[in-house]
Amino acid sequence: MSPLELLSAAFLLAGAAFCLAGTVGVLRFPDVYCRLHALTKVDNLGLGLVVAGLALQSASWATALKLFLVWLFVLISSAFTCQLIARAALRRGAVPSGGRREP
Amino acid sequence: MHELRTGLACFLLLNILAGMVRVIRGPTLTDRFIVAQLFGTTGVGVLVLLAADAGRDALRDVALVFALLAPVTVVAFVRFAVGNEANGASAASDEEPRP
Amino acid sequence: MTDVLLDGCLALCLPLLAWLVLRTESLSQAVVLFVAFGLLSALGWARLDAPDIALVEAAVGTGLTGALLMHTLSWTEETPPDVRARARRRPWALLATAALTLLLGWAVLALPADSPGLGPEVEARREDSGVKHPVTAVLLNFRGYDTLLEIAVLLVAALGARAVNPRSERASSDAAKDPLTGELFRMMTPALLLVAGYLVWVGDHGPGGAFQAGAILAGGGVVAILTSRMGTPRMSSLRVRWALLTGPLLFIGVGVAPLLSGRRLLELPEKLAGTLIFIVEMALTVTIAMVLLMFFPGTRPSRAGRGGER
Amino acid sequence: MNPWALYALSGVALFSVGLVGLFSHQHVVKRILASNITGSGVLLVLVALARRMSSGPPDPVPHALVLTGIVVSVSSTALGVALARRMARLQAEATHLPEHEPRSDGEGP
Repeated sequence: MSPLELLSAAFLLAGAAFCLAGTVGVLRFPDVYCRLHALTKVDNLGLGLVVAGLALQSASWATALKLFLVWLFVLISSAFTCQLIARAALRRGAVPSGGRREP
Repeated sequence: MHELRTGLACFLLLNILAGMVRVIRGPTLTDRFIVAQLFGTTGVGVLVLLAADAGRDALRDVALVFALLAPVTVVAFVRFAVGNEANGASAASDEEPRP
Repeated sequence: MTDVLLDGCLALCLPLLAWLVLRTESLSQAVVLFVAFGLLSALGWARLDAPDIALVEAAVGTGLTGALLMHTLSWTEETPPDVRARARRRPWALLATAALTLLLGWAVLALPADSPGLGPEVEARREDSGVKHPVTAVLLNFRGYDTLLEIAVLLVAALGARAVNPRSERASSDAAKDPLTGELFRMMTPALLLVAGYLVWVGDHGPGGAFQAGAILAGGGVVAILTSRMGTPRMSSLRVRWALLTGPLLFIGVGVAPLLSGRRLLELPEKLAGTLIFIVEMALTVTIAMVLLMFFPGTRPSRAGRGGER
Repeated sequence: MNPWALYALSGVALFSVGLVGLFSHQHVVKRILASNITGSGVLLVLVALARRMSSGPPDPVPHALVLTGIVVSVSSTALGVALARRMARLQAEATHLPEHEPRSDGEGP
C-alpha cells in the first residue's frame, strides 16, 4: 500500500465516518432544525472527504476534476436546500425544541 | 482498494436503511423530507465510490445528475407541501386559508 | 466478498422498501419512501452495469417524480375520509400473489444462466449503425421503430394530462419575488443546460442520449415554473406546439426518406447514420423535455405578469 | 459469483409487492405508486437477465427497452396523477365541499 493509497483510504474512512455522524444526527436530534444541521454535515464534509479520497487514487486529472464538480454541485444545492427547508419549516410552524426533548 | 470502496459503499447503503427509521417515525413531512435529501447525498456518495471501479466511469455522470437535480424536489416541497404542522397534519391541505 | 454483500443488501432492500411504501397509510410517508425507492433502484441499475438506465432513473426520479408527487400531496387527503380502515388484506389475494411469485421466481431461475441474449448480434452490426455506443445504436437505429412509437405514446400522454387538467388562472403568489429560489434558479440553469448538452453528445459513444438530456432539461424547467420564472407551457402557443412536434416529425422524416431511394423504412444510410441520429436526438431532447413539462400542473401567469413570461 | 439471479428474484418480489399494494389500497395515488413499483419490478427482471453473462458487456437490447420503459412509466404515472386530480376536483364540486386545494396552494404560477 503506497503512502498515497494509505492517505486516500484515510480520507475515505473519515468521509464515511461523517456520513455516519450525519445519519445518526438526523435520527436522534430533537427537532427539525437540528436535523437539518446534521443533514448538511453529510453533504459537505462526508461527501467532500470521500471525493478527496477518490480523487487521490483517480487515474487522470479529468476524473479528479469531475469528482470535484460533483461535490461543488452538491455544496451549492445543499446550501440552498438547508435555507429553503428551514424557512419552510418555520412557516409551517415547526417549533424549535429549545433544549427539552420532544416526546 | 476495490474491497475498501465496495465495503464503504455497503456501509453507506446501510446508512440509507438506518434513515428509514426517521422516515417512518418522523412526525412531520419536513422531517421525512430531510431524510429524503440525506438519501440523495448518500446515494451520490455510493455512486461516486462505485464509479472508481474499472469500466464504470459513466456512474460519475449519474452522480452528477443526482447532485444537479436534488434542488428540484426541494423547491417543489417548499412551494406545494404547505400544511399546518402544529397539529401534526403533515400535508393534508387544511380548510382555513393560510396567511 | 464485499461485492456479494453490496448486491445482496441492495437486492433485499428494494422489495423491503417497496413494501414500506405500500404499507403506510400516510401519503406523505409513501411519497418520501417512493423517492428513496427511485434512488435505490438507480443504484441497482448501476450495479447491473446499466449506466444508461441509472442515468434516466436519476434524471426522471429526482427531477420529475419527486416534484410531481409533492404537488400531489397538496391536493389530496391523507387518506380518503370514508376509508379510514387499514388497507383491506384479502386472504385469498395474498395466497394467489404468493403462488404467482413462486411461479415467476421458478420461471426466471429456469432460464439458461449463460445465454448472451442479442449482445453478439448487436456487436456484429455495430459498425454500420453510425454510433459506437451499443444502447444508442439499438435505441435509434436497430429498433428505431420502437422509439418512434414510444415518442408518440409520450405525446398522447402529455395531451391527455393537459386536457384533463386545464391550467387555472390564479393570482401569482408571493413566490414570484422570492430571492432565494430565484438565485437558485439562476445558478442551476447554466449547469443544467451544459450537462444536458454533454449527455446528448456523449450518447454517441457512451451512456447518454435524448431521454436523459430531455429529463434533465425538464427538471430545470420545473424549477423555472415553480420559481415563477416561466409559465407552464401553454398549449395555445405556437412555439410549444412546434417544440412538441419537432422530435416526432424529424424522426418520421428521417425514417421515411430512405423509402424514396429504394431502401426500407427507417434504414438509415451507413455514411449519414451518425449525423442523422445526432440531429434526431437533439430534436427528441427538446420534445421529451417539453412533454415532461406538460405533465407539470401550474397556471398561466396572471394578466399582469404576462409581459415577460412566455 | 454473478448476482443476476439475486436481482431477478428481487424484481419478481417487487412485482408481487406492487401487485398486492395495487389491490389492497383505496387511495388512488397509492394505487398509482403501486403500479409504478410493479413496473419497475418487471424492468429489474429484464435488466438482470441482460447481465447473465458475467464476462464482457451486458446485452444492450433489454437496456434500450428498459430505458424507454422508464420514461413511459413516468408519463403514465403523471397522466394517472392528472386524472386522479380531476376526480378529486369533481368529487369536491359534487359534494359542495370547499375546493380541497388551500387558497395559497401551489396553483401559483
